[in-house]
Amino acid sequence: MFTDLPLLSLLIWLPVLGGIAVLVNGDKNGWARPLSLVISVVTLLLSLGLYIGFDNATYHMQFAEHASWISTFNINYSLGIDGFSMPLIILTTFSTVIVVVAGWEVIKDRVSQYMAAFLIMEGLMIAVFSSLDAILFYVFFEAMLIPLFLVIGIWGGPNRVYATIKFFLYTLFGSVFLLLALLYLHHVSGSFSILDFHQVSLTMQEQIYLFLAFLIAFAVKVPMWPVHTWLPDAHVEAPTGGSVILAAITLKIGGYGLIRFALPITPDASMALDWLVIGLSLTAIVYIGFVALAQSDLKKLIAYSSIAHMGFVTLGLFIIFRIFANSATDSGAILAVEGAMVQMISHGFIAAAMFLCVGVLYDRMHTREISAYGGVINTMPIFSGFAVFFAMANAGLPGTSGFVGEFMVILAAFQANFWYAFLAATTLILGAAYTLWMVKRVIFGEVANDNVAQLTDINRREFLMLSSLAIIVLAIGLWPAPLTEVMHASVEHLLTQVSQSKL
Amino acid sequence: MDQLNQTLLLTIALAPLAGSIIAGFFGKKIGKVWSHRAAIYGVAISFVLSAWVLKLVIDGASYNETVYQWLQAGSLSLEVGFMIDALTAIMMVVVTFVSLMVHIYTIGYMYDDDGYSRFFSYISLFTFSMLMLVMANNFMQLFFGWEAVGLVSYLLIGFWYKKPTAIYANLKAFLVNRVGDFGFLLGIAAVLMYAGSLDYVEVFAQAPAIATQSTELFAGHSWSVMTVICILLFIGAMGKSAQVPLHVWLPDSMEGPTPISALIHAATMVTAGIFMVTRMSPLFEFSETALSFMLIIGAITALFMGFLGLIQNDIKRVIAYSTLSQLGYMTVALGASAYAAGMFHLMTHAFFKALLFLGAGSVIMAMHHQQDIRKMGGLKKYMPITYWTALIGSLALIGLPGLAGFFSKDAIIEAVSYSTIPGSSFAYFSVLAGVFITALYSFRLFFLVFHGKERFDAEGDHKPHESPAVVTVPLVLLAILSVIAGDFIGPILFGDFFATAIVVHPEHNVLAHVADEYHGIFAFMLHGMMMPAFWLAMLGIGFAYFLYMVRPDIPAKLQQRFSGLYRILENKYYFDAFNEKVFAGGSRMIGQFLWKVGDQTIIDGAVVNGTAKTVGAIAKIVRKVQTGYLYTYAFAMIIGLWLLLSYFVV
Amino acid sequence: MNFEVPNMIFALPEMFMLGMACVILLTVAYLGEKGANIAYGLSQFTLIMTAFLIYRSFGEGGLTFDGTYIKDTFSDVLKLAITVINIAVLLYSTSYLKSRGLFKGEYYVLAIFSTLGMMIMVSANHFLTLYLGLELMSLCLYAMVAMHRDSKVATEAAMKYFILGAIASGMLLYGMSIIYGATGSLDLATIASAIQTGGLNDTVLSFGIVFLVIGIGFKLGAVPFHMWLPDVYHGAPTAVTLFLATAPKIAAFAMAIRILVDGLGDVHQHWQGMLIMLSVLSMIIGNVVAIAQTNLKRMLAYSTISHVGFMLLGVLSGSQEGYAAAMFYALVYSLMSLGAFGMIILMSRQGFEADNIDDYKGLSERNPWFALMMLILMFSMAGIPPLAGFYAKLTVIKAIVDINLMSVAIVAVLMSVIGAFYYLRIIKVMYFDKAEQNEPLEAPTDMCIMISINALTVLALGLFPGALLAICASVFF
Amino acid sequence: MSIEKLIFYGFAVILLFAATMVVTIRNPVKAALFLILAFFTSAGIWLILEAEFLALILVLVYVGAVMVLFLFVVMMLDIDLAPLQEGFTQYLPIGIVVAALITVEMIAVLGAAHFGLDIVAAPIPHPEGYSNTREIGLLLYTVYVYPFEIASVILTVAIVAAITLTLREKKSKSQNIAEQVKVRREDRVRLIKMDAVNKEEVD
Amino acid sequence: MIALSDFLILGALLFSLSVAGIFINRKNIIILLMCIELMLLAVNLNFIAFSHYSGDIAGQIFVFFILTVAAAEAAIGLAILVVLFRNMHTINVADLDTLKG
Repeated sequence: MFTDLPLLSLLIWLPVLGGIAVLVNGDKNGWARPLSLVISVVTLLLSLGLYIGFDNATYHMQFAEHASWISTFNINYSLGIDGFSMPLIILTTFSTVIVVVAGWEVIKDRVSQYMAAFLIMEGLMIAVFSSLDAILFYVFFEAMLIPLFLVIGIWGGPNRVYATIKFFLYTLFGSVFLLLALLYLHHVSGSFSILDFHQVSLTMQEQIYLFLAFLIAFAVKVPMWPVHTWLPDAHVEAPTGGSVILAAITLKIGGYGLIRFALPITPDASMALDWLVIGLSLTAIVYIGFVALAQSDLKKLIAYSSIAHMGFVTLGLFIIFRIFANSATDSGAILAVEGAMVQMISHGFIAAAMFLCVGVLYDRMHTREISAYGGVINTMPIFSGFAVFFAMANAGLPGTSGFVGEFMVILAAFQANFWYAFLAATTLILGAAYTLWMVKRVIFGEVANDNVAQLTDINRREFLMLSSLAIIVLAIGLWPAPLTEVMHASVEHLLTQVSQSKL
Repeated sequence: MDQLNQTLLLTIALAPLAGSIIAGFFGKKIGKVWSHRAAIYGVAISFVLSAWVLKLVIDGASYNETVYQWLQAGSLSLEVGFMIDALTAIMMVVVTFVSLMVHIYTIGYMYDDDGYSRFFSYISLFTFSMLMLVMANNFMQLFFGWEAVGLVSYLLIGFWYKKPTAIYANLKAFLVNRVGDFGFLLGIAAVLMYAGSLDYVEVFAQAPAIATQSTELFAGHSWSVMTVICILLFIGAMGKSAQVPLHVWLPDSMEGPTPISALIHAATMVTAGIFMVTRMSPLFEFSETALSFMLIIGAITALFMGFLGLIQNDIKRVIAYSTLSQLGYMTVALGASAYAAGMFHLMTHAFFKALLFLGAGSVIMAMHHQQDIRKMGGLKKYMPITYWTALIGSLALIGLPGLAGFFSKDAIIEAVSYSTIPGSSFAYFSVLAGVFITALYSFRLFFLVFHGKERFDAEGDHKPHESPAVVTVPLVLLAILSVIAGDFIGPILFGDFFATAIVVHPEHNVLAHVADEYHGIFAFMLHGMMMPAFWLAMLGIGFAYFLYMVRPDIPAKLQQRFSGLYRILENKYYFDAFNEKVFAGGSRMIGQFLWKVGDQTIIDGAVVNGTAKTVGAIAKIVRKVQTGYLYTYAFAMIIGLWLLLSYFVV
Repeated sequence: MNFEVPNMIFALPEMFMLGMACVILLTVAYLGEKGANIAYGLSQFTLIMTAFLIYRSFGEGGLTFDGTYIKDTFSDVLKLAITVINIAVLLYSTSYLKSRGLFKGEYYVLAIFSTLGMMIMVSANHFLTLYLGLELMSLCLYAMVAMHRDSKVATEAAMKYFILGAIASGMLLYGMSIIYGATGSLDLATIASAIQTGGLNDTVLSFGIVFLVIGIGFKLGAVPFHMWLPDVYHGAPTAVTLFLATAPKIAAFAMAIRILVDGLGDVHQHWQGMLIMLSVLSMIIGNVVAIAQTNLKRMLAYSTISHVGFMLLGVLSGSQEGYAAAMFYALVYSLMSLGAFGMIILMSRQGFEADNIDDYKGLSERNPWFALMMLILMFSMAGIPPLAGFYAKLTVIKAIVDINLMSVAIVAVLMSVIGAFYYLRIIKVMYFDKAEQNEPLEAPTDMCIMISINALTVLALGLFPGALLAICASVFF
Repeated sequence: MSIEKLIFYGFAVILLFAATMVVTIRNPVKAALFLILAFFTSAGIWLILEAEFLALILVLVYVGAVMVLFLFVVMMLDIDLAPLQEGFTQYLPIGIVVAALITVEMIAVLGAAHFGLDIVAAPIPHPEGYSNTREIGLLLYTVYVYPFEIASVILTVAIVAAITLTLREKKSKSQNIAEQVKVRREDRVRLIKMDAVNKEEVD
Repeated sequence: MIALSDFLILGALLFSLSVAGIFINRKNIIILLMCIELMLLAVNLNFIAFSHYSGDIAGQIFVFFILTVAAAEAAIGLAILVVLFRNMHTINVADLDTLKG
C-alpha cells in the first residue's frame, strides 16, 4: 500500500513546499496557522505509514528512492530508512505538530514566517534522517541550520544574537570536518553513497582521522562535553518551538550521525578511541549533572539536563566494544545501542515536554528565572501535574520513557566496566536532584508573589499538547518493545559491521 | 477462580490503579464520596483476592508467568510478569490489608482537606505500585515498583505542598532513596551481567555459578562477585528501608499526612527493602560478607535510632524513630539469615506500627493538629478507643509476650544469638539494648500523651474527643491483628511456609536452632519471659513510668547534666547537618564551580569566546597593515615577490 | 611568409561588440549628455546581441588569427557569463548613476570597451593578446573608478588602482619575457609544446612563473597582491564596484587558466606551491580582516579576497576536476557578488550610500523580500547549502582532498567557518535588529525583478547544481 | 674588451645612474629629465641588440611624446615641493635591503649560469639587406593584425578616458527642472539685517 | 661578445631599481609613474635581448605593443593624477590615506 508511493520524498517535500506556501500566503488572511497545522498533521499521518509499512525483519534500507542529482560527481538523490532512522522521522513529524500547536497563540508577529520555518525545517530534518547519499545528507544537515538560526534570532530572547551566532558557528565548525571526511571517503571509495562508505576498507590512520572528524561534527550536535556550551545559550534564547525542535530533533542528528557514519565506517578507530567518547560521555553525565544543579534559569537547567541525557546516547553507542571484549553474547551490546536509540527518542519527547512546560510558564510570566516562581501548583494545578510528571520522566522514573534508555544503557555499561555504570548511574541522583529541586522551587510551596497568584491554568490547546506527550512518554515507558522491535535488525547489522575490522 | 491465573493477579494489581485513576482524574467531577468509594472498592477487591491468593498458596499453589514482553535485546528478554509464592502472598495480604485500613481511616482523617480525592488517588496508586513490587518475577519490574512507591512517597510527603518543611522533606526523601536506588540499579546491572537474565528463577538458578566468580573493582583487589552484587542490592534496601546512613529521610517524611505515615512510612513501603533482601535470599546466602554488612548496619540502626526516639517531642517522629529502629531489627534478622523472622517481624510490625501511627493520627485530630507531646497529656479519658488500641500497639512494639511483636522480635533476638558470622555479637548486644530503649521511648510517649496532666488548653468545642468510626474501626481491626498475628509464628518461622521462597544455607540456618527450642506458642512465651529481653522491656516501662509520671523533673535535669550527649541526640548525630553541608551544599558548590569556572570561564570564556576574540583582535591588527599608503601596498607586493622567489625559485 | 586570411567568424562577437562600441562612442560624442539614455540602450542591445552571437556559435571552436585567438567551450561559457553578468550590472547601475550625476554616455562606452577587453582575455591564446586584453580591460576600469571626478575617495581609489595595476602589469610582462626567453615563444600552445618537449631550465621557468603568478594574483586579488582591492571596492562608486567585482574576476580567472593550464599546465608542480601560498594567505587574511569591517563594500572586498583564495584551490589542484571546480566557483562567485553589490545599489538613494552594515538594520521589516534575497546571497557566500556557494566550496575542496592536500583543506574549511561569521552578521542586522528608519523601501521594478532573478538563480543553482557543474566539467575533460 | 662591450657597459652605467636618480631625486622635473636620459641610453643598448626600429620609436614616442606629457603635467600641477622632501630616508634601509635581496635572487637566476655565452650563443649576424623595420612591419600587419587592432582600441580608450576624466565641461545652459523645483527660499534669498541709514548723513 | 646574461642582469637591476623606487618614494606620485615607465623599460630590454639572441622577431613586436600600451597607460595615469590633484590639491603619496583598514 505504501511501497508504491515515494513516501520519503513526500515526507520531505510536503512540509518544505507547504512551508513555502505558508510563507507566500503571508499573514494577512490568518490562514498561516490552520494551513501549517494541516500540513504538519498530514505529514505526521504519512509518517505513520512508514511505521505500518516497515519490515522489522531486515536491516536493508526500506522505502528506498534513487535518482541522479549531480551526475558529474555521481551525487544522487538517494533515500531510504532503516530501524535507526524510522523512529527519528516519526519523532520529527510528531514534534513539528507539537511546535505548530505550541506557537498557535504565542507567536503574534510574523506568524507565517515562524510556521514556515518550522515546516521547512521538518522537511530538512526528515531528509537528514533518510539521506543515503553523503552529500545529500550534508546538504540537509547544514541547510537545517538556516531556519533554526532565523527562528532563534527573530523570535528569540534578548541575548539572541550572541546565542544564534554561537550556535551557528559552533555547529558549522563541527560540520566542516564532516564535509572533509565525506570528501576523503569519496576520494577513497569513489562514491558518495553512505552504504558504499560502510564497505570501504581503510587503514588505521585514515580511520582515526575520519573518526575524529565525525566525532567533532556530531559531538557538537549531540552536544558532548566540552563542545556543549552553545546549547544552553541557544535554548535560553530560543522561542519555545525552537527549543522543542532543538532538543527533540537537532541533538538527535548527532547521535544518528555517529550511528550512521562513525561506527560503521571507522569501526577500528571507534574501538581504539572508544575511551575518548566514553570519557566525554561520562563527563557529560556527571559534570553537567552538577552544572545543572547550579542553574537559576529554567531553560538553562533543562538544556543542561539535555546534555547529560545525551551523554547516555554516546555512552551507549561506544561501550559496545568493551562489552564485546567482556561478554560472549551480543545481547549486552544490543542493549547498549538500543538503549542509546531509546534514549534519543525518549529524550525527544521528554525534553520537548519540559520546554513546553517552561514555555507555558514563560508565556504567562515572561521570565524564566526560577526565583520568580514558587507555588505555581496553587494557581495551575493541572499544569503542575504535567510538570511533575515530566520532571519525573526527566529524572528517569520507571514507567516513563526516560527510564528505559537510561536503564538499558546502565545495564549495558556495567558489562563494559563497573565504573562506567557507576558514573552513569549517578544520574539517578543528580538527575533527580536538579529536576526535583527545580520542581520544588517552581511548582510547590506557597504562592510566591502576585504574579504567580494571577496565573491561569493551561487552556485546552496546551492541555492537548502536554497530554499527548504524556501519553507517549508513558506508553514508551510501560511498553518499549514496539519501539525497539523496529531496530533489532538494524542494530544487529550495525554490530556485525563494527565487529568486522576494516584494516 | 480456584487456580492462580493471570486474570486474577492482574485484577489484584490493577484494581487499585483503576481506583487511583478514577479518583485522580475525575475526582473533581464525581465528588469526594465517589472518589473514596472508587479507591476503597479497588483496594478492597485487591485485599479480598489477595487473601484468596494466600489461601491458594497455602494450599500449595504457585505461579510464575509473563504478562507481556517489555523489551527484547538479543537473547535477553525483559518481561513484565508475576511470581506468586508464600513470600509474595503474605506481602500482598499485608499490603492490601493495611492499605484498606488506611483508606477507610482516611475518610475520617482527611475529609476536610482540599486534596481529598487526590489523596485517595495517591494511596491507591501506592497500593498498585507496592503490589507490582512484591508480585514481580524479575528485577526490572521490581525496580519499577521500587521507584513507583518512591514516587508516591514523594508525592504524599509533599501532599501539603504549601508547607515548606513538607516539600523539603519530600525532596530529601526522594534523593536519599535515589542514592539507594543508585546502588540497587548497579546491583541489577551486576546481576544481569553475571546471570545473563533478570528473571528471578533464572538468576537464582545461576547463583552457585556466580558465587565462584570474582572481579576486580579496584586494580589488585579481588572481590567476590556475589558480595558485590549483594552489597549493591542491599544499598538499595538501605535507601528504601531507611538504614543508617540512608535513614535521614524517614523522620522528615512525617511531614506528610498521618495515614501515609502509617501506610508507607511504617507498614509497607519501608519494608520493601526487607522484602527484597528476603526475596534475594538465594543470592545473599552466598555472601557472608554481605550478610555481615547487613547485620552490622541493621544493628546500628536498631540501637542508635532508638536513642533518638527518646528525645523527640513530635508524636509522629517518636514513632518514626521507632520504625527506624524496628527496621534495624528486621535487617539484623536478614543479616543473621533469619529471613523468615525478618519477614515475620515485617508483618507484625506492619500491623502494630500502622496501628500506632493511626492512633497518633487520631490523637493529632483530637488535638487539632497539635503534634507536640509536651502539649498533650491525660487524653485517656477523652478518647478511650484510641487509648486502648495505642496501649496494645505499644505493648506489641515492646514485645510483651502474647502480643504479635513479642513473637517476631524475640525470634530475631534468639536467631541473632545463634548467629556466628562476623558482627553477630555486636548485633546481639544492640538488639538487646534496643529492647530497653524501645520500651523506654514507647512508654514515654504513651504516658505523656494519655496520662498525666492535661497540658493543653481546651474549652468547649476544642475539647479533645474520640474520633469517628471510620477512624476507630481500623484501629480496632489493627489492634486485633497486633494481638493475634504472632500466633502464626509456628508455620511461618518454623514450618515450611517459606520453604520454596527463601533459601538458607545450613551453616547460616539460625532459625533451625531457634526451632529446636520451639515447642508451641505458650512454651515460647514462657521461654521468652525468662529471657533478658523481656526484663529489659519491663525495665524500660518502669523507667518511663518513673521518669515521666513519678518524677517528671528528672528528665530535664538529665538533659542539663548530659547536655553534650543531648545535643548530639538532638541533632540526630549530625547526619542531617553533614548531608546538608557536604552533600547538598557540596554538590551545589561543585555545580557552581563547574559552571562558572569550567563552562563559563574556561570553555566559553577562554576557548569559545576567546577564539572569537582572538580572531577579532587579529583582524583589528591585520587590518592596520592596510595603511592606506600606496607604498605599503607596493611593499606588500614586493614582499610577496621576494617570498615567492626565495621559496620557489632560489 | 604565407599569410592566411584569418577565420574571422570565430571572433564575430568581439567584432560586433567593437563595432557597436564605436557606434556608442560616436553617439555619445555627438549627443553629449543627452546621449546617455541612448548609450545605455545601445549598450544593453550590444551585450544582449553579443550574448546571442556567442550562444549561436556555442561549442564550435578553433584557432584563428595565426594562433593568437582561440575559441573553445571554455571561452564560450565564460564570455557568455561575462556578457550576461554585465547586462545585469548595467541594469543595476543605471538608477545609481542617475541619482549621482554620473549617468553619462562615457560610462557605457568604457563599460563596453572593458567588456571587450575581458572577452579578448578569455579568448587569448597568446601572451600578446592576453596582455592587450588585460590592459584594455584595466584601463577602462581605472577610468571608470575615477569617473566620479568630484569624489575624493573615488579618485584616490583610482590612483591606487592605477599605480598598483601598472606595477602588476609590469611584473606580468617581466614574467612573460622570462617565459619567452625560456621557451622561445609567446604563443601559449607553442609554449606548452616546448615544455612538453622538455629540456628547459626549471629554475628559469619557475622564475618566470613567479612573475606571472604575481600578475594573475593581482588581478584576482590574492594576498599579498590584494591591497588595492578593499580600497578600490570601497572608494569606487558602487556601480563601478559592482562592475569590477563581477565580470573582471571571470576574465582574471580565464587569464589564470590560459597561462597556467593552457600554457604551463605541464609544469604545474612549479606553480602549485605558489598558488597554495597565495590561496592559504588569501583565505586567512580575507576572512579574518573582513570580520573587523563596518563598511559593507569593504567587507565584501575582503570576502572577495577569501573567495579568490578558495577559487585558487581549484586551480592549484592541477586536475581537470579542480579546474572545473574553480570555473564553477568563479561563475558562482560573480553571480553572488553581483547580487550583493546589486543589493547595495538597491538600498542606496540620492545622497545616501547604503554601504554601512548598519544601514541594513531591520531590513526584514522594511522589505521582507529584499531581506530574503540578501539572506540567500549571504548564506550562499558563506557556503551554506542548499545554495550555490556551497557547491562552489564543495567542489574546490573536493579537488584539494583528491590530491591529498589535507592540511590546506583543513585551513579552507576552518576559514569558511570564520567567514560565516561576518555573513551572519549581515543577516543578523537585517533580521534581528530593529530598523532605524521605518519608511518602506522602494526600488525600480526592473531592479526588483533583477535582484530576485539573481538571488533565486543562486538558490536554483543550489538545488540543481548538476547542469552548471556538468558544463564546467565538460570544458576540461 | 671589445668596443661593443665598452659601449654596452658605458650605456649600462649611465642607464643605471639615470634610473637611480629618477628614483631618488626630489624634484620631479629633474626626475623626468633623468628618465629621458635613461630612455636615450636604453635606445643605445637596443641598437646594440639590433632593434633599430624600436630604439627609434623609443626616442620618438617616449621622449618626444610621453615624457613631454609628464613634464607638462608636472608644470601644470604646480606642485609645492617643500613638503615632498621629508621622510625619505626613514624607510630607505629596509627598502634597500629588500631590493637588494630581490636583485641578488634575480641575478642568481639570470646570471651567467643560465644565460652565459656558453649556454646561449651569440646570434648569427643578419644577412645583408636585412631590415629590422621591414620584418616588424611584415609581421605586424599579418600575423599580429589582431593585437594591432586591439592596440588601436586601447589608444581609443586612452583618449576617451583621458578626455572624460579631465575635460571640464562648460556650464550647461539647459535647465534642471528638478533642481529648480527643489530650491528653497533660504537657498536663494538672504536676509541681511542692516542698520537704518541715517538720511542726514547721506545728504 | 656580450653575453645574454649581461643584458638580463641589466634588466634585472633596472627592474629592481624601479621596484625599490616605488616603495622608497613616499612623496610624489609622478615619480611613481616614472618608476613604472622604468619597469617597463626593463621588461622591454628583456624582450629585445631574448629576441636578439633567439633570432625571433616576436619579442620585438611585443615591445612595440608594450610601448603603445605604455603610452596609453601614461595618458590615463596622468589624467587620473590631474583629477586627483584637482580634488586633493596634492599629489603626495602619504596624503592618499582616506581609504584604509
